[in-house]
Amino acid sequence: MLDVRDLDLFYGDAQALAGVSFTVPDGSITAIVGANGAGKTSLIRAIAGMEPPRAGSIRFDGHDITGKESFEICDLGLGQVAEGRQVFPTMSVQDNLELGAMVPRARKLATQSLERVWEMFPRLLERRKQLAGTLSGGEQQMLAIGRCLMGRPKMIMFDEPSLGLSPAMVHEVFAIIRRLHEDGMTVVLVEQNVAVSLHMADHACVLENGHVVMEGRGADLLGDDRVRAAYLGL
Amino acid sequence: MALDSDPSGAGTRGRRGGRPLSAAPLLLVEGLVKNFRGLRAVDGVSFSVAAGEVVALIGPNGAGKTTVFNMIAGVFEPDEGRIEMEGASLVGLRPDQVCRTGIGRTFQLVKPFGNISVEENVLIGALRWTHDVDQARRRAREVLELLGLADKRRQMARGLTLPDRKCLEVARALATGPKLLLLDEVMAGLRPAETDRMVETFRRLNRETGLTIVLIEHVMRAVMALSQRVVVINTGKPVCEGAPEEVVRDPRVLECYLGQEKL
Amino acid sequence: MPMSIDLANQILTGLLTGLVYSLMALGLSVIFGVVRVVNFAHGEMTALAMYAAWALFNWLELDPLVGLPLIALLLFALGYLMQRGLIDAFVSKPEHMQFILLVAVAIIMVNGSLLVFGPDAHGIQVPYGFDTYEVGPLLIDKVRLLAAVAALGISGLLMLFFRHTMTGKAIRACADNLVGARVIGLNVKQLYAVTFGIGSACVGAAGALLALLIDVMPSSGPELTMLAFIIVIVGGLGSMGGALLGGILIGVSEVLAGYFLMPSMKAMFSFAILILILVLRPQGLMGARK
Amino acid sequence: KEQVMSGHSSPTVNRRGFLAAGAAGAAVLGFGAPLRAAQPLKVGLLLPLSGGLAREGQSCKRGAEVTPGLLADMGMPVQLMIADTETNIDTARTRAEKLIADGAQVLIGAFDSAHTLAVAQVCEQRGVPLVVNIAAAPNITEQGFKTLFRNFPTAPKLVTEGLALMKDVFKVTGTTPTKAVFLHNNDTFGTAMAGAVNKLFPTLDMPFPLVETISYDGNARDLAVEVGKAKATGADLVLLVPHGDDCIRAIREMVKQRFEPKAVVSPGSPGMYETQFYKTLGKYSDYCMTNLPWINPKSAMSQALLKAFSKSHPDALFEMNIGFTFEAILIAADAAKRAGSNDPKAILAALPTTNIAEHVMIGGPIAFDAKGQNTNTRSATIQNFGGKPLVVLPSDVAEAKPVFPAPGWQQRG
Amino acid sequence: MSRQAILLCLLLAAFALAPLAAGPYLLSVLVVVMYFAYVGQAWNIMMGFAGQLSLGHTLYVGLGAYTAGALFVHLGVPAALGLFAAVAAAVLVGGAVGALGFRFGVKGVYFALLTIAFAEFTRILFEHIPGLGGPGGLFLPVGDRTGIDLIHLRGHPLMFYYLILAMTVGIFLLCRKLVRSRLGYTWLAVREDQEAAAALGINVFRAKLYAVMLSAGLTALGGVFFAFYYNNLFPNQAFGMNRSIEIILAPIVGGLGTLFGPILGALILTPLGEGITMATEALGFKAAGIKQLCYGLSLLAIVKFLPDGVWPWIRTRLGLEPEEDGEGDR
Ligand SMILES: Nc1ncnc2c1ncn2[C@@H]1O[C@H](COP(=O)(O)OP(=O)(O)OP(=O)(O)O)[C@@H](O)[C@H]1O
Ligand SMILES: Nc1ncnc2c1ncn2[C@@H]1O[C@H](COP(=O)(O)OP(=O)(O)OP(=O)(O)O)[C@@H](O)[C@H]1O
Ligand SMILES: CC(C)C[C@H](N)C(=O)O
Ligand SMILES: [Mg+2]
Ligand SMILES: [Mg+2]
Repeated sequence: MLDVRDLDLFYGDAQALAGVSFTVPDGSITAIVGANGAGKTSLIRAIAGMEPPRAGSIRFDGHDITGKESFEICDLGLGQVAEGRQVFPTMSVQDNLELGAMVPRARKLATQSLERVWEMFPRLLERRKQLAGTLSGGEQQMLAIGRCLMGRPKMIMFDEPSLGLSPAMVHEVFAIIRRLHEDGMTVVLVEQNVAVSLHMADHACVLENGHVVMEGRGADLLGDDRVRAAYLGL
Repeated sequence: MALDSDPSGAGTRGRRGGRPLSAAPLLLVEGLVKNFRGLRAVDGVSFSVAAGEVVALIGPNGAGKTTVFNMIAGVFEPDEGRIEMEGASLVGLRPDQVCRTGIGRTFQLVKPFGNISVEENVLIGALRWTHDVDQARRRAREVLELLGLADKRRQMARGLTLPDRKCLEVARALATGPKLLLLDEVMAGLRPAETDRMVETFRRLNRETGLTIVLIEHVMRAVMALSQRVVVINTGKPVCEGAPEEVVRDPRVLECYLGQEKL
Repeated sequence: MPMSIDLANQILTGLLTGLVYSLMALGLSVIFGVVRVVNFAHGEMTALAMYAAWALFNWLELDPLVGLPLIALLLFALGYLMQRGLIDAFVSKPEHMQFILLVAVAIIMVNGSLLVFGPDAHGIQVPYGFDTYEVGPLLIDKVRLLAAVAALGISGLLMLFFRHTMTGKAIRACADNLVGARVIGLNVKQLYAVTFGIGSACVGAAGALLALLIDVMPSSGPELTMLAFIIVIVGGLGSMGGALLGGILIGVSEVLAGYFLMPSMKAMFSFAILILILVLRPQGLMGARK
Repeated sequence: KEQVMSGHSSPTVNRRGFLAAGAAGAAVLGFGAPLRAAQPLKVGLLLPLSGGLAREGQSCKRGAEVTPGLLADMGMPVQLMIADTETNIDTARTRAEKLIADGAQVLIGAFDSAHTLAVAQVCEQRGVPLVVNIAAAPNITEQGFKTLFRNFPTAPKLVTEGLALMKDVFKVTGTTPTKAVFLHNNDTFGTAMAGAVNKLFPTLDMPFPLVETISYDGNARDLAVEVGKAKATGADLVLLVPHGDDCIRAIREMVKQRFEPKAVVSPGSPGMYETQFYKTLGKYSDYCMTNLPWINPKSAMSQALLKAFSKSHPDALFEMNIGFTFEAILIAADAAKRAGSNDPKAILAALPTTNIAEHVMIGGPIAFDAKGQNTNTRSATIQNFGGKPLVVLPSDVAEAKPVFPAPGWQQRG
Repeated sequence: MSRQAILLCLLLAAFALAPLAAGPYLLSVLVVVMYFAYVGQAWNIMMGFAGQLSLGHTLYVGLGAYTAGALFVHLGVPAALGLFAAVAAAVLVGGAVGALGFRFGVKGVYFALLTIAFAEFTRILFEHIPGLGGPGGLFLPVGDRTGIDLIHLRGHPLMFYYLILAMTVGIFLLCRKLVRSRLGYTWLAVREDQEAAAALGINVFRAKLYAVMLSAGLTALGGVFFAFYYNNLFPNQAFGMNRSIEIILAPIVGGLGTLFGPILGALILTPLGEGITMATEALGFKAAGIKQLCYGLSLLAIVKFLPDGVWPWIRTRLGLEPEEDGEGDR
C-alpha cells in the first residue's frame, strides 16, 4: 500500500528525517514508535505532502506521490488523523465533517459518508450543532477520525490519537481503530503509548532521531529488550 | 535497570531521610490550579523540592506537567495555590523576575535564538549574572564544554538537530547560574546511550554543585536513573508520589501512564 | 434648534458614507482574516476600481451601479492573480517584507494610474447626482443612500457566502486551522487566492459605489488605505461585523469631530480613536483575541 | 562656448544688432529660426508633474510648451529643460541641482511655495537666477534671497485685491450680502491666504461681517460636514479658498444640502475656473467668482499666446497657470536678451532692471522691487458663464457684467 | 584587521574624497544618500536589532526637525544646543509610544499600525499649531551659505555633506559597539524569542523600550540635520507616510539588522531613483510617473529575489562569514 524509500527531511538546516525507509503492507496496522522529536510526525507530514522531502521517494497505492501537494495526495485516498486533532474550533461538528468530504473523490458520497460517521459515532450526532472547539479532547479525536473518514481514504495515518486522552477514552479510540482495521482499512499508527500500539500492530518500526533503527512484527519488538528498556522503562 | 541509579541512590536516600529536618524546602508548590477556557489543565498539584534534590514530574500527554512549569516560571499565574522559592512567594512575578530568584527553565518546544550562534545563545543566558560580555562568553564556553556542544559553538542555532537544540536549551538555562533547574523533556529523542550521558552530566552537576533539578520526562530510563523522587500527575490531578522504583510498580501509574502490559 | 437638525443631517450623511467605507474595509478584513497578510495596497486597488467605474461611465455610459458587478469581477481577477503570482510567496514571510512588497505594488498602481488617467481628479456625474430626498426636516442624499444600501446588501451577501456555501466554509476553515485544512486535503493556495479575489471584489464594489460619492485621482489611493486600516482595526481585523461597525463609527465620528472641532482635524480624531483601540483593545471592538 | 560669447563684448553687440534684424525678418518671413546664430537660453523648469499637485503642474507645463515658439519669433530663443519635482521637497532640490549641472542658465518654478523655497536654496547657493512662476507664500520673498524673482502676488496681496474687488462687485450690482463664512483648504497656500484674510479683513471695513472661518483638509474625501457647518452659520456669502478639486466637492455639497448663498467667491485661488470644475458641475459651476491675476484678454501678446495654445492644446483651458508660466520664461529670456548673454551672472544682473510693459497678465509692467517681488500684478474678477471664465472687473478689461446675487441652484435651467 | 574593517576603511576613504570628484549635483545626491543611510541605521536599531517594526518612524525625524527648527527661529537657539531638546522630545514621545504599545502587549502588525497612527496624528496636529507655521511651514533664516558654522549649522553644502557623513560613520560605530554590548545581546534575544528571553531573566518590556527610545533619539538627530539643511519644514513633508516608507526602504533592501545594510541600501535606492529618471529622460519617456513606476518595479524585483537584502547576499559572495565580520547574522 505504502512504500517509503530513503526519505530525507529538513526544517531549514535541521534534519528531521535521515534515510527513512519502510513499507506498509496492504490492510495491515503498522505502528511507528519513537520518543518525542524522533521524527514520527515529520514522517507522516512528509508522506501526506505537507513537508517537501529533500530526498527519497514515496509510493502510495501504485502512485508515486513524492513531492505532490497534500490535496492531491488526499484525493488518492491517503487520509490522516493529525497530531493534536486539528479540528476547526469555531465551526460546528457537522461543518467539520462536511469539510472532510471536500476532496473530489468523496464529494458525491458526502451524504452516505455522513450517515456512516453518524452511526459510527453517535456521540457526534448528538453534538452535530456544537462548536468543535467546545468538544472534549476525546470527542475532538472522534471528530478528527470521522472527518478523515468523510474523505473516503484507503489508508489512514494516526498521529498519536491517544495524546492527552483519559485512559477510558484511549480504549475507545483504539477500539475504533481496530474496528476500522477489521473493515479492511490500512492503518499507520504513531503512538507514545508504545505498549498498546505494539500490541495492536502486526507490523512496526522504531524511529530514533530520524532514523529507522528497528523494523519487524509488533509482538517481536514488544519482546525486544532495547525497546522495553528505552520505551517501557522496564 | 533501577540498580543503575544506586550509587547516587545511596546518597539520595540519606538526603531524602534528612529532608524533614531541613527547614524550608527550596521550592514549595501547593494546591496549584489552572484553567484554560473551561479546560482544567492543572487541578490541585502539590509537591516540594529540597535543596540539592532531583525530582521527576511524570504523567501522560496533556497531564499538565508543562503548565505546572509555566506557572512556577511565571508564564501563567495560577488560578489557585502557592508557589514559594526559599520561602518567598513567586506568584505574580514576571518570568524574568522568577529567573532572577535563581530558577532556570527549558522549554519543551525548544525556543533557540535561531539566527545567532550557539555560543551567543548561551552567552545571553550568562548575561543574567554578569554585565561583562567577555566574562559571559567565557562562561558560555565552559557550559558548552560541559554539555559537549563546544565544537558547534559557531553554528547558527537554527541549524542544530533536535537533541542538540534541547541541549542548547539546557546550556542557556545553566548559564544563568540557577539554584533550581526546571527541565521539560530534555532527553526526549535522545538515544539510550546519549540519554545516559546526559543523565551522567546532570548527576555530576547535582553532586558537585548541589544544583537542584525538577525534570519532566517521558523517557523512563532517564527518570529512573536520575530522579530521587517521582511525582505523577494525570489530567491535572496528582496520582502518586514516591521513589522511582516504587512509582513504576504502582498500578495507578501503570494504568494511566505506562500502559497496561496485558491487553 | 436648527443646529440640531443640521447635526442630525450630518450624522445621517456620515452614517451612509461610513457604510460604503465599511464595504471597502471589509475586503481588507477578509483578506487579513484568512491569508494573514495586511494589504497595504488596499486603497490603491480601490482607486483602480474607481477609475474602472469612471471609464465605464465615460466610455460606455454605464451607471456605476450597473457596472458594479463587472468591476467587482475585474478586481476579483486582479486580486486572484496578485495572490497567486506575487503575495503567496510572502504569506509566511515577516510583516515588514509583506509591507515592502505591497508598498511596491501600491507605488506601481498609483503611478500607473497617473500615466493612464493623468493627474486630474475624475468624478462621475450621474443624472440623479444632485437629488436629495426630504424626509421631514431631514435631507437624504439620494446617491449616498443608494450606495449605502448597496454596500449593506453586498456585505450581507458576503456573510451568507461565508456561512452557507461550501467554498465559504472551506475558506473559513483555512482561517480557523490551516494545518487542519491541509490535513483534509483542501487546496489552500487556491483558497487563499480565491479569498484575496473576494476581498478585492469587495474593493471593486466599494470602488464603484465610492465613484458616485467622491472623485478619484492617483493620490486618492494612500488616503483610502489609511481609512481602511482605521476602520478594520477599530472594528477588529478579520471580523466582518467589525468592519461594518468600524465604518459607521468612523463615518459618524468624523462628522462629529468636523462639526464640533474643526473639519481639518477630523482625520486626527480618527487616528486618536485608532490609537485608543490599539492600546485598550488591540483585537478591535468585535475581534476575537488570538 | 558661453564664455567666449560673454567674454568678448563686441561680438555680443553685433549679435544683438543682428538679432533685431533677424526678429524683424522672422516676423515677415514667418520662419526666422534657422537664420539666427544666437545660442538658445537654457531654461530649467521645475514643476510638480506627478504627486499631489500634478494637476496644476501639468497645466503649467502646457503653458510652457507653447512658449519657446512664441519667444523665438520675438528674437528670444529658449530651450526648455522640464523636470518633475514629484511634489516632494527632496526631489525638487535634487532636480534643481541636476538642471543646473546639465547647464540650465535660469530656473523657473515651482508652482508650490514649499518646493519653490527648496529650489530657492539651491539657486542661492549656485548663483543661478530663479524666476518664480507661481507661489503665493509671502515668506518666499522675506528670506533675503538674492537670486529669486517672483512674478506672482503674495497671499496678502491676493486677499487685499480680492476683497477690494468684492466691494466693487457689490457697488456695480447694488446688492450687499449680510454675512459671510470663510472656507479654506488647510494646505500651505490655503493657510497663507487664511492668515491674510483674518489679518486684513478687519482693516478693509468690508460691508459684511465674517461670521466663521472653517479650514478643511484638501484630501478630505467629501466636504459634507464642512458645508453643513457653513450652512449652519446662516451666511449668505461664501468666501472659498480651494486648492484644486476641493471646490468641486464644496459646490456639489452646497447643492445637495440646499445651501443657497448669494454667491461663492474666491479671494484669489485656483480651482473654480478649471476644466474639471465645469465638466463635473455643469450648470452649477456658473456664477462662481474668482478674484485673482488673470490673463488680459485685451493684450496682443495674450492673443498670440492663446492662438498658439489652443492650436497645441485644443481642449485644455487657457488659464492663470499658463499665463504666469509663460511670463516667467519671458522674464528670463528678456533679461538674457538685455544682458546680451546667457551667463547666469549676467542674467542675474539684468533681472532687477526688468521692465516689461507688454505682457499677458492683467496689471502694470513687470518690474521687481528690492526683494525681487513684482508689485505690479493686479487681480481681476472672473465669473463663470456657460462653463467659461469671463473677466467682469475691472471694467477696463471686462468681457461681461458681473451677476450678483447668483440665481439659486434649483432656479437654473 | 578583519576584512570587514578593510572594506569599511575603503568605503570611508571613498566617501571622504567623493566631493573632489563630484559636482554640486552629485554632492546633493550624496547628502541624501548619507541622510537615508543615517536614519535607516537609526531605524534599524529598533527593527533590525530589537525586532520591533516601526512604520511611522518619520515621527521622530519630524519632532527633531521641528523642535530644533522652532527653537532656532523663535529663540535663536543654535542647532548645537537645540539638538538636545530635539533628542529629548523624540525620546520622550518614543518612550510614550513604546510604553503604551508594549505595556498593553500590542505586537507585530498591530504595533506597526500603532506607530503609523501616531505619526499621522502628529502630522495633523502640527498642521494646527500656528506657532510652528502650520501647513504654512516653518522657515529657518539663512545668513551665510559659504562659511562653516557648526554651532548654528549654517554654511556651505560641503559642510553639510561632511557632517552627515560623520553622523553616518558615528552611528555605524555606535551600532557596531551596541551589537556586541550587553544591551545588544538582550535585544537580539528579544527579537528572536521574547518568551525565551524572559526565561533568561531579561526584562523584555524594558529592553524594547530602550530600543525605541534610543532609535527615536538618534532619528531625531537626523531630523535636526534635515531641518538645517533644507531650512523649511512642512508637516506633510516632515511627518508624511511616504517619509516613513523612504526611511525603512534602505535598511530592508540593504539587509535588515546588518550594519552595512542601511548604507548599502541607501547607496542603491537613491541613485536608482536618479538613474531611472535619467534613463527615462534619455529614452524620451516624458510622461510623469514613469520614473516612480520603474522604481516600484525595481523595488518589487529586489524584495522578490533578494528577500534577505543585498548585503547578506554580497557578504556570502565576498566570503565574509558573519562570525568573522563580528556582526553575527545581524
Ligand atoms: N515546523 C518545524 N520546524 C522546525 N523543526 C521542526 C518542525 N516540526 C518538527 N521539527 C523538529 O523535527 C524533529 C522531529 O519532530 P516530530 O514532531 O516529527 O517528532 P515526533 O516524533 O512527532 O515527536 P512527538 O512524539 O513529540 O510528536 C524534532 O527535532 C522537531 O523539533
Ligand atoms: N496556553 C494554553 N491555552 C490553552 N490550553 C492549554 C495551554 N497550555 C496548555 N493547555 C492545555 O492544558 C493541558 C495540559 O497541557 P501541558 O502542556 O501541561 O501537558 P503536558 O503534561 O506538558 O503534556 P506533554 O507531556 O505532551 O508535554 C493540555 O490539555 C493542553 O492542551
Ligand atoms: C495655488 C497657487 C495660486 C499658489 C501655489 N500653489 C502655492 O503653493 O503658493
Ligand atoms: Mg509527533
Ligand atoms: Mg509538556
